[in-house]
Amino acid sequence: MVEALYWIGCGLTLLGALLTVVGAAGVLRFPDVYTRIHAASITDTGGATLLLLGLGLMSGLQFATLKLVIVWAFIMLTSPAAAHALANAAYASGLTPWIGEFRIIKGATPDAKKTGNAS
Amino acid sequence: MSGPLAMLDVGAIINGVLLVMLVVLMCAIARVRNLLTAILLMGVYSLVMAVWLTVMDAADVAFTEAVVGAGVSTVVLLGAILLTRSETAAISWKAMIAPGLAVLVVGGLLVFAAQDLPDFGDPASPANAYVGKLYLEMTGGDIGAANVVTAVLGSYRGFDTLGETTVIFAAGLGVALMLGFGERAMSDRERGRMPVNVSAGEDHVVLRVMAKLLIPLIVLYAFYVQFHGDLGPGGGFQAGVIMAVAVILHALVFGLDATMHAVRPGVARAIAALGVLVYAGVGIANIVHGGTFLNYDYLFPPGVEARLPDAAHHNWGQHFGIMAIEAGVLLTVAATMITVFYGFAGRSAEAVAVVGGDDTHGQNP
Amino acid sequence: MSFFADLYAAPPALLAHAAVLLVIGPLMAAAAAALAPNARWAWMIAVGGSVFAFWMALGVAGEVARQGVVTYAMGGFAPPRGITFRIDALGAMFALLISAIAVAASLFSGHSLDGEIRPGKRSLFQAGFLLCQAGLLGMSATGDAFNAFVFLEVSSIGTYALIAAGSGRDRRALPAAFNYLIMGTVGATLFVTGVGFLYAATGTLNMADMAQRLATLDDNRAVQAGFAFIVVGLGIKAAMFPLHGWLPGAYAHAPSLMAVFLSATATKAAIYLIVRFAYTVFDPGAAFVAHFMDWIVAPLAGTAIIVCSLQAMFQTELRRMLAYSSVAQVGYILLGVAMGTAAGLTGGLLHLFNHALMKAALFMAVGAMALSVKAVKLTDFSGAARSAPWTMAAFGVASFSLMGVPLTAGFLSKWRLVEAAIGVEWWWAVAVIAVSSLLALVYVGRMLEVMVFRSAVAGGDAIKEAPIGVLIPLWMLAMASVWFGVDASIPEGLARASAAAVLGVR
Amino acid sequence: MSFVTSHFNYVVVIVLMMGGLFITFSTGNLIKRMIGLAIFQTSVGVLYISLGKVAGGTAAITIEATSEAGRALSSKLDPGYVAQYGVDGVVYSNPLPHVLILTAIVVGVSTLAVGLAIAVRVREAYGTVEAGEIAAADQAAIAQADRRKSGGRGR
Repeated sequence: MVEALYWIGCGLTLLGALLTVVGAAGVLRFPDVYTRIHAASITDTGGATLLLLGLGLMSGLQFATLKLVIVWAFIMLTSPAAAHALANAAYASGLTPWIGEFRIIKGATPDAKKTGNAS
Repeated sequence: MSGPLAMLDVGAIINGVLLVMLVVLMCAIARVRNLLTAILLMGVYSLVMAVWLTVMDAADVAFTEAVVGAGVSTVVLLGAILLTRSETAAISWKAMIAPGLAVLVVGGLLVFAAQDLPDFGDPASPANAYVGKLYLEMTGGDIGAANVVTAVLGSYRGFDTLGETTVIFAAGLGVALMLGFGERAMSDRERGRMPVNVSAGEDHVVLRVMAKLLIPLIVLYAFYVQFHGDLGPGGGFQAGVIMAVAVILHALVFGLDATMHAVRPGVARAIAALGVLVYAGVGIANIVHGGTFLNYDYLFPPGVEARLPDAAHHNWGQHFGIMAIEAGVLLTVAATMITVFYGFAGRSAEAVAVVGGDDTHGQNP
Repeated sequence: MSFFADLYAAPPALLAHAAVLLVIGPLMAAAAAALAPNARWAWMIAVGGSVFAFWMALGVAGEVARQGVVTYAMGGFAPPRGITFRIDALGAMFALLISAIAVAASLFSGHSLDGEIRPGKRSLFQAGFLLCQAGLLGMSATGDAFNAFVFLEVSSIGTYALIAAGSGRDRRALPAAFNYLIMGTVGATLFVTGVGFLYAATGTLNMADMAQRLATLDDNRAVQAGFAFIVVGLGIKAAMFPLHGWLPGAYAHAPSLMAVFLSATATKAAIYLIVRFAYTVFDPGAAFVAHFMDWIVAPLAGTAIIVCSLQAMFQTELRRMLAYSSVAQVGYILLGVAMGTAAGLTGGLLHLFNHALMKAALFMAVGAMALSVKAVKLTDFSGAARSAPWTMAAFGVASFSLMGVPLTAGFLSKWRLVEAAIGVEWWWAVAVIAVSSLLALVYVGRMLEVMVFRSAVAGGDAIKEAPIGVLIPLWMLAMASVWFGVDASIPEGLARASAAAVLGVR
Repeated sequence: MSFVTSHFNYVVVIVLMMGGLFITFSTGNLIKRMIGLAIFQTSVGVLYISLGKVAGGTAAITIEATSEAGRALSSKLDPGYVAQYGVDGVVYSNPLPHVLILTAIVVGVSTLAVGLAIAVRVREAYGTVEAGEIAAADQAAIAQADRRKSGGRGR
């Protein structure tokens, strides 16, 4: 049982690491700030959750597991807030979201500022 | 070289990868001309460095590097480019020749020296076999702290740490002397102008809620780090920086003005000086009670320590002595970091536009 | 040294801890000054801290004269584990010099800050000055290599900002201070790299312990490179030619208090550490030490004397002139140090002592004259002799000493250097000293000619006499330059004892 | 283990130190210079910490050799190695360089803060943080002052 949990933990850790790499690729490859923030927050939430879950399963139930839970709780609190702040700052400084094909299909006005202002 | 060092292999690979990342980051920092990019890369550099330090078993140093290098340094650097400009001028090839030669001389000397440096991880090298091992063997009896780094930092080399605290204090003095305590931001407010570089977000509900939730937790964590230093990584320095981060977060979300009314610049300055006095005062107390400077065995007046519970097994003097000086370090570091932040953040953009500083009487040479 | 042995300095209970109180006194005074309610209080605390440090330095010097070496174990831990203060005659000499200059400088600061620093920042300034003093005293007292680095930084970090605070008078203080910060930090980092190499080779940081272990490690390349790193790193701090680029700007534009104090002590403390490492930590018999001294330090020192004396001649600003002269004088001192003989070291240290006194007096006189009028260029000072005779007379006395006129301290130490150079048959050094004395005659003559014989620029404000609070420390320093030229038993005794302690340590 | 792998850390120290120094000296931008200086200073940390690493060692926080963690550590090591280089049955890395570098990091951030504060004031006084432009401004100011003075004499 313990052995099985250990290996499941290993698998989850690996999956988390994979998601982190995917997120990093997204940060590098995505076209503008907002999409990149989106990719980065995948790393923060999805990647970190899987990693921490995997580590918790690997270590078994002990004091360190509690610390992992607390770490997870903090990441859940802070990283969306940080992503929000980043996006907000980008928006406030006048960066318009890149919306690509969407604009052409809908035939919307080319005034990107207006379309971007969804909120 | 087989045998013990074979065990190193996985660690050696991680070590190598992280070090190569450091070199790559350094090259990137050298190449970019945009200062904002350079500063963010510097933050990444510090984080990679912190991870590498953890691999090297230097948990305390890694902690410090993470909070200082990736945290405070980045904040200070960002504060500085807000007040200056964000693109460096191009460098001509000619301007690189003299520095290049100087660097090559230093590099040559380093290569020369590296040939006779001990193998990496060698447990029998003089560095690892002599005084360092002595500390590991004697901390249990001399001081009784589980974290040997804290024992060395607080007691064996406590005088260095006093010097370190003084350096921080001096830096606070220096920044305050150069940039003031942010009083300009306060007077701007009185004149009805807000400093531009403070995002007092009235509408940032998410951030305000998060900050209200986090600030008490950050302070709590700072205290945990402070008092856990005996047993694990941590201590006054890291705790002080974390404490200051709580205040900086408050300023970023609720506005510098509100923070300056909560933690007055004059109070921060006084606390910084007080921390140094606490540290040195502990040393003087030991002298008064018949020991030498910073000899915590004489922290209590003669006879008092024996009456403390379980005195035979606990080295109460050392224990409380380290705790007291760490408190001094906490006060100075936290207050200085806050002072430094006030100095940079309180320098409003209007000040930048006016050529000439506040105590410039005239500027022709 | 017998002078200090017979001196009753302090009660024994205090004397036992004098070595550490010497450093902790100004350090705690710095914190207290930062807490002071106003500039007046801060000034009194600064004077009090400096006088206390001088008192403790006298006590330490007495103990050294009686026992030879004073050791003090911080935290009660025996040397390889704990940090130890180890003060011999050399350390005692520097502690005395630094704290004596600090007393004069702190008295001077009562007036000098008035026109330079805003009242609200004066207490911070005094705190920084005291920290710098504590750091320099710590450098001269410590027996631990890494602790020396910590004190080097204690003395430097605040100082950078204090120099930059000269921007109230002249904005060029800012880039000069920044330049000093870069160079100083590079120097300190090179120093700590060198210490790291020594640590790698010996496993200890205690200087005495290190010296014992280094005696068998002459062939270790890390040790040899460590020596180069330490001397070059400290050489930057000591303004060793050609690493002196930061000095003229920093001294010329710093607030006059810092110009007085730094010119007399900061480079000197770095030279102290060079002597300490080269002759007591490293094996002085090792070929690489002797070669480095003979083939790198000595020729550079000779070049510094000539080149910087020439540069001093062509400066148009008075304080920049004095700053270039300082680099040249560092050359004299290092020349003596590089000879490696007792006579050479005595001459070098004696010149260091005398130069500290006269340069402090010169910068103080210039600062005093610039109190009333914004005078920067040499021509701004014309006619000073008529309108400010007392200040000018002190300037004249100190500048005679700088030139090396007989019956002044400067003459004696140059003479000792010449004797030592003849002793090791460095004829080129004798020639260099002779030529540079002529050059000094020219640039000092130029200063005096403008100040004494030219009348004040029409329309400009006349330079006023300095207040009595400035004249007292100024004349103390100027009279010391004369007194130690006539009866040099105290400084020469100190220098001889230091050279003996350094070279006879093994 | 070959010489290159056993000295790889020192190679990195050399590269970082040279790179940091080069950034510091080659650029004219004061902020960039401070960044270079910070890299230069951290490279010394890499040197010291590399010196203090002990193969198979753990962080210098005392643990019982008989505890689970202690047994897990020594199970990977040769008993003779543990007996020779361990303390009470556990091999630790050297704590002394850690303490020294902790101090050095603090010194580094202090230098950074003061240096940047001065750079900000330079920007306020000169309107630029490029060393070349600052020097040019100084020279222009001197020339202007000279001209004003000679002009004054001419009148």
